[in-house]
Amino acid sequence: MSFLARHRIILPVVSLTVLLAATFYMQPRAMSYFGLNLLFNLAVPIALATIAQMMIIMVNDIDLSLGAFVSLVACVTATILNDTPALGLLILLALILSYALLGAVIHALEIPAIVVTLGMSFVWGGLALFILPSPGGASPDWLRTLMTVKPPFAPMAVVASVIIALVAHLLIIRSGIGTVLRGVGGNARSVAQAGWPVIRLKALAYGLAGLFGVLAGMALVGLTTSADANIALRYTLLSIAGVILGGGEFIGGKVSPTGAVIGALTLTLAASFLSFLRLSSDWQIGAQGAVLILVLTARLIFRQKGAEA
Amino acid sequence: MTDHESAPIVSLDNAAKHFGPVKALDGVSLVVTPGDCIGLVGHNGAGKSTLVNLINGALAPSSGSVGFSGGTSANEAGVRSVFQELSLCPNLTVAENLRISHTALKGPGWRRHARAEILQSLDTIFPGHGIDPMSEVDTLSIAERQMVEIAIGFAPRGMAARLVILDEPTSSLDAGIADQLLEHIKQFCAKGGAVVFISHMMGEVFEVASRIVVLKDGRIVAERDAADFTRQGLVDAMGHVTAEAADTAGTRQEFGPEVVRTEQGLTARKGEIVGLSGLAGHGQAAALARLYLSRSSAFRPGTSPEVVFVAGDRPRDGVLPLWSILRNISISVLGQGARHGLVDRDAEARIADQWKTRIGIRTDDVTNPILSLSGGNQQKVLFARALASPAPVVIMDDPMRGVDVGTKQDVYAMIRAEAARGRTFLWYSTETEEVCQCDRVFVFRDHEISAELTGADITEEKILEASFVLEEAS
Amino acid sequence: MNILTKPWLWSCVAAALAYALILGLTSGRGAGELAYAALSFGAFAAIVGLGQMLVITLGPGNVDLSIPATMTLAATLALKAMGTDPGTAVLGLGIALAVGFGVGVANYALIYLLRLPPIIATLAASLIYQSLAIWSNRGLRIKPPEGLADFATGRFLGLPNVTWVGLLLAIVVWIALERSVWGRWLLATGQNMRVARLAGVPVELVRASTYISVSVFAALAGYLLASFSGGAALNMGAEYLLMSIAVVVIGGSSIAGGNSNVPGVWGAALFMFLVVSMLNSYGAGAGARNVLTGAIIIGIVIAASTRRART
Amino acid sequence: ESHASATADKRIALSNNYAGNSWRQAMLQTWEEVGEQAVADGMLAAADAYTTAENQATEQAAQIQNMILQGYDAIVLNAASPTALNGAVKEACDAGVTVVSFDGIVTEPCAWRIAVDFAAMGEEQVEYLATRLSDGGNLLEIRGLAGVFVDDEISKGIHEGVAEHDQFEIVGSVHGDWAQDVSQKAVAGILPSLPEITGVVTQGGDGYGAAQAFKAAGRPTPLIVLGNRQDELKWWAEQRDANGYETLSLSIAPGVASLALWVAQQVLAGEEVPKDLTVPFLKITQDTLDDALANTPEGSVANVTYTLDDAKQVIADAK
Ligand SMILES: Nc1ncnc2c1ncn2[C@@H]1O[C@H](COP(=O)(O)OP(=O)(O)OP(=O)(O)O)[C@@H](O)[C@H]1O
Ligand SMILES: Nc1ncnc2c1ncn2[C@@H]1O[C@H](COP(=O)(O)OP(=O)(O)OP(=O)(O)O)[C@@H](O)[C@H]1O
Ligand SMILES: [Mg+2]
Ligand SMILES: [Mg+2]
Repeated sequence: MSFLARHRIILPVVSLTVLLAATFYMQPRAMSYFGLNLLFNLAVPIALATIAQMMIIMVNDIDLSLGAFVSLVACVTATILNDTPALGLLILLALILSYALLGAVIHALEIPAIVVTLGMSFVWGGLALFILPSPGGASPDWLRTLMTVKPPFAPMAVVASVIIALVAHLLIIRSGIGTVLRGVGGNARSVAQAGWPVIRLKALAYGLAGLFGVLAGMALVGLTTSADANIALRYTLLSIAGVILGGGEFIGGKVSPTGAVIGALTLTLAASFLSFLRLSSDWQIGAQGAVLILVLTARLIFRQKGAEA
Repeated sequence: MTDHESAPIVSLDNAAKHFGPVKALDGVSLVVTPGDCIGLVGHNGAGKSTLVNLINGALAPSSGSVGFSGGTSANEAGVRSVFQELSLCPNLTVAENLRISHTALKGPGWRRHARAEILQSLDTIFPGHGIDPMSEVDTLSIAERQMVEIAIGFAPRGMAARLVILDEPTSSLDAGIADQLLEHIKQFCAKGGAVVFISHMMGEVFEVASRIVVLKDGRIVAERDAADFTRQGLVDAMGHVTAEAADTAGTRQEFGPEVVRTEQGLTARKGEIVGLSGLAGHGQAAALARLYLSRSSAFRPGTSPEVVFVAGDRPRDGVLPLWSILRNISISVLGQGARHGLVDRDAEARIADQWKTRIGIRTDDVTNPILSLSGGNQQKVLFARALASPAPVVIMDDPMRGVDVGTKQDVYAMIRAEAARGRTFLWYSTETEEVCQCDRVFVFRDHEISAELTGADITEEKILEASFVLEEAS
Repeated sequence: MNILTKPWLWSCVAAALAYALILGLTSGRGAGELAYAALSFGAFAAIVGLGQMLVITLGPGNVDLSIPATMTLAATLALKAMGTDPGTAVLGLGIALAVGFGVGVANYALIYLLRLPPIIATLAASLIYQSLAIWSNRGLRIKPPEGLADFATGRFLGLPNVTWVGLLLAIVVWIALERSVWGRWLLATGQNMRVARLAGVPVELVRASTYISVSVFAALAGYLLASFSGGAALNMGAEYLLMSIAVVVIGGSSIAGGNSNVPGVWGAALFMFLVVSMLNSYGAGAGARNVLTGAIIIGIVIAASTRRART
Repeated sequence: ESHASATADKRIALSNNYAGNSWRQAMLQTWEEVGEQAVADGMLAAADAYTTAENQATEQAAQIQNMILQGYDAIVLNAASPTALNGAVKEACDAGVTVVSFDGIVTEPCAWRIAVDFAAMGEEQVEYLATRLSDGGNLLEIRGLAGVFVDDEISKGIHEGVAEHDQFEIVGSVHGDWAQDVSQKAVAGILPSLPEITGVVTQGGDGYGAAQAFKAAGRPTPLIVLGNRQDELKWWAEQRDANGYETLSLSIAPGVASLALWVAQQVLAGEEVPKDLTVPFLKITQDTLDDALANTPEGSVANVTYTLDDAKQVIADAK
């Protein structure tokens, strides 16, 4: 077992560092408190969404509805939570519970998650359109304050990313229940044989995904100050890419919360790096794809090293 | 029934389990009391694993009852199972896997406790095991995984284990480690623990069992003290017409030209049966996998394949779980009978039926799902898959895992007959007894060949010597 | 085998139900018209869905997200080459199929050579294809040659020509999956690639051909759609991303095979068109339409799965 | 010309959130042409265009933040959302960057807005129909992309128009996502359940698809209000030549990007510019059809390029 294969976290860290160095070289102004915050603050909701997606991937499922869900949360936050906080909180709580219920249903009926979440993406999107047929709403003040706070030493975006990674790491990697949840992804049958109620574990994993999805939507509104029904649709694919970039795998319960957060930061940074390159507008979209491929190609080194062991 | 101070840990009363028309267990009554060491034997598909699953609660009996004295469930009663198909979480560390089984392990500091507990258990059963409790299970060899699973079975986990059921625990362990396990079982039973030990290796069963229970077609056909059985008597009770032990190798010496030569120095000639031996996990399986992959293409569909593979690690390397028995057998021969790229379905059915009878797959219909077969019968399907193919070189990665005695003799004979017809076999086995049937043996140590034995040199002592020599010297 | 256990049944039932509900509103008026429209538009979804089904059959993590970009790129290049000149339809078709082939090879190369997870590889590559389409024509909408447009919108024996193409492809895919050696190989690879490789299946050949097939199908759909709707647009494939996955899963796909869901893809393709038409006809707003569509999708899947479990 | 030298060292960036249709491509092209000319003339130091992959406010917000870092003096913006970019726009203003939004405008007070009265555009369609179809009748509405501001505004205008002219009734409404093929499909699906349709009100980019759907269903072609796409205009001309078909086409011109460029230049030059400017939408009638068709490239959108003088005129009108 090679060093690199054992420490999957190194790859995301190296990718982010290299990209950051290149960005600083292209745009020295980014190398400041102010610059780092601008580069990374929109990565905070993406990081939260990536953790949410990771919870689902951890139990061998995939969530195609996450982007629509985060959009719905953003719409609720910018309208109901802002106008009548108590009702808003209640609705957000209900959304988390419905995610947990989804997990239980998927397990009980043995239907593929990809199907159910695909259906749910229509449902969440439709509900968001009900709440906010056209863009608008406003961020609750406390949320805006929270997302624009200026902590000493490091900007909010960096501090928040570290906190998210830490909390998720403690929850999933260190805690006992997190270990069991990863076990469900590794071998659900043996977890069941040991006497765990797998249906409840699945509900818990989905519930956690719902929780982080809600946090993502709220953080997003805190940054953008308002919402619309399509605001976070891209998060579905971004979050999947973030999990994989962070060293996670689609099956087998192999995930890394720290890696996922770094993956989300890398994706955000990659887009910025490209705009600093000032490509012709024909190729700007394609270049995003090229960077994504380039960053992931680094995995090859790890794979080959790993395969030898 | 039993004396008063040792109430039965578990008692089955006329318990039966039916899968549709299949009577996997057909009314079994069995009582396990503290200190019992029961050897459970029977042909492939006799119902042994089903019995285990009834006891540990994974399956509910179709009729009859399963009762525990120390609680309402197996878990509460201190009943532990080590399953035939490996059932660890490969993505977790060894210690974390203990956490999965030890549902009560909670609170801060659990990692330290888990680590200590599994290490303690491993040290007790397998002294000198060399397994790091912080390493992830998928980085371990199959033998190491088996050891971890056994260690978890015997670990205290909050309350001492009272009954440990071991379903073919030695099938992927080499002789030395298997001996350590047998030693531990004896001590465990001597201290008042109970064990149900399932194995197709009669030697092991006689060594540990105080009582032997013979299952045949879902019924108990014999239950006596081990001392009351003879080896032949036991095999007879299992109901197998043992093929008369064909006269072993050593007589045939004419082999064809060399057909295999690897960088490592592994060679084989046409018509030869070449054994790979040594301690488990010393690179034999990897050497075979490399050989197979280098001789077959992932891109070119060979009309006449050079090599075929018989897997021992069924879920990982062998079984296509969603398919029927028929499709699992025919996958390696599809290319041959095909016309215009379409499968010849009649020929396919013919081949499957033919192999069902030839190798004795216990099922009434080859269109049944493969997972409805017992472990040993699934293994037979993999044999059929390989032998049905015309490939001249057959690579076998510990293929007798969980195959019953009678079938083993049949397969040995079949292998010898095929070899006589000019096929070459490369055969890795954890059982020295099997390796000794080969024409030539390569012993592996630390991923290298440490000895090449032929003819009369192929003995258990020589193999052990070559497996260990460096460790003793250093 | 009991017909009720066929997983594809439910998408067909749902499609029929939606059809009946629309006709209920018009008391039977426009039945032929509606069926004709459903068969025309369903054909495009069915064609891309058949390709996506093959990819999904390859096992967890396999899905092609570059379908929309492939449709756009193939259609753009084909229509540009034809430039409304009569008699160039075959040239255009050739170009579209070549683009599909090239895209498939590129996707597979990323997956095989760089070991990228297919979801990410096809997603990233699709951005490049999109750029290529923009660069090649800057979004100008060129009309198809008249003969081609007439073919794409025309009918034969009462059915739309595009439906015939879709049905033909469905039969080809059905034979490939149910009867051919390649189909067996595909199903084996989907269950466990390592096992398939050790059983002598040329797994990489299977994966390559599958990724090429889906791209070729997408390119064909793009070519037909552009001819059908009067030109290629940069966003013409956008709705086929979710659609291609939806028709596969609603169609009752399970990767086991031997229980083919090719009819399910067609049923689901018709359903996806009819359900939107039904909700539009009943005057549902965008919000209600989405919620109901999602709920019905989940309902179908649950119905199909519990039926299967009970037997 | 004194202002020209005042902005000779100024750099302007275009932030565009979508490139996936011919309208946006025409917009980018106009920007490129006018921007290059301005740089060549020494009016500006740079006029760069940036595009994000999907129509998403979050990515555009990140893009604006990058532009702040890159030190642009002004950002010209076609926004994915009128409100969701306000956070980023505020940050730009605070960093001393001039922000001019057009087409998709932002509500943040520190930014300039070059707005099109989309509601009026919807209302005008119904008014035109009222002049043509005095008996009124059933209308089919084709909307754009659900949840987007422009869609909501135009639809609101249409419904106001219908409220005023009560001889009309909207009997069906579908979302065509501003794409011909999607509209064609949506219309084909709803047509069988609709009574006779006399008029179709649209949002641009969807009229040709609607016409195709009517033709395929074998229904008489109603009066379809068009949206300035070349294929629509060409179809119109063909219909006119064949049977005297008469209609109206209206949409916002993609060249409004050039107007925004000049407005930004004027702000940078220190001119006093009101925060809210309006541009008229581009209307094509039966009389101007041939001209428009002649000036529009094959497969593109009818366009107008604005000059610095046009911009000054628009500013003066607003004062
Ligand atoms: N899920 C199932 N569905 C149908 N039949 C089953 C199922 N599980 C087991 N059987 C059948 O029950 C019988 C007993 O199987 P079991 O696994 O108990 O055998 P075993 O004695 O453990 O054999 P082996 O030594 O090969 O492991 C077999 O005939 C098997 O085919
Ligand atoms: N054998 C070992 N190999 C590697 N690291 C070890 C080992 N033993 C302890 N550590 C490290 O020592 C530290 C303390 O670990 P330990 O799990 O004992 O703390 P704990 O208080 O039980 O944790 P928790 O609060 O999560 O339950 C951890 O960082 C752990 O990774
Ligand atoms: Mg068994
Ligand atoms: Mg600890």
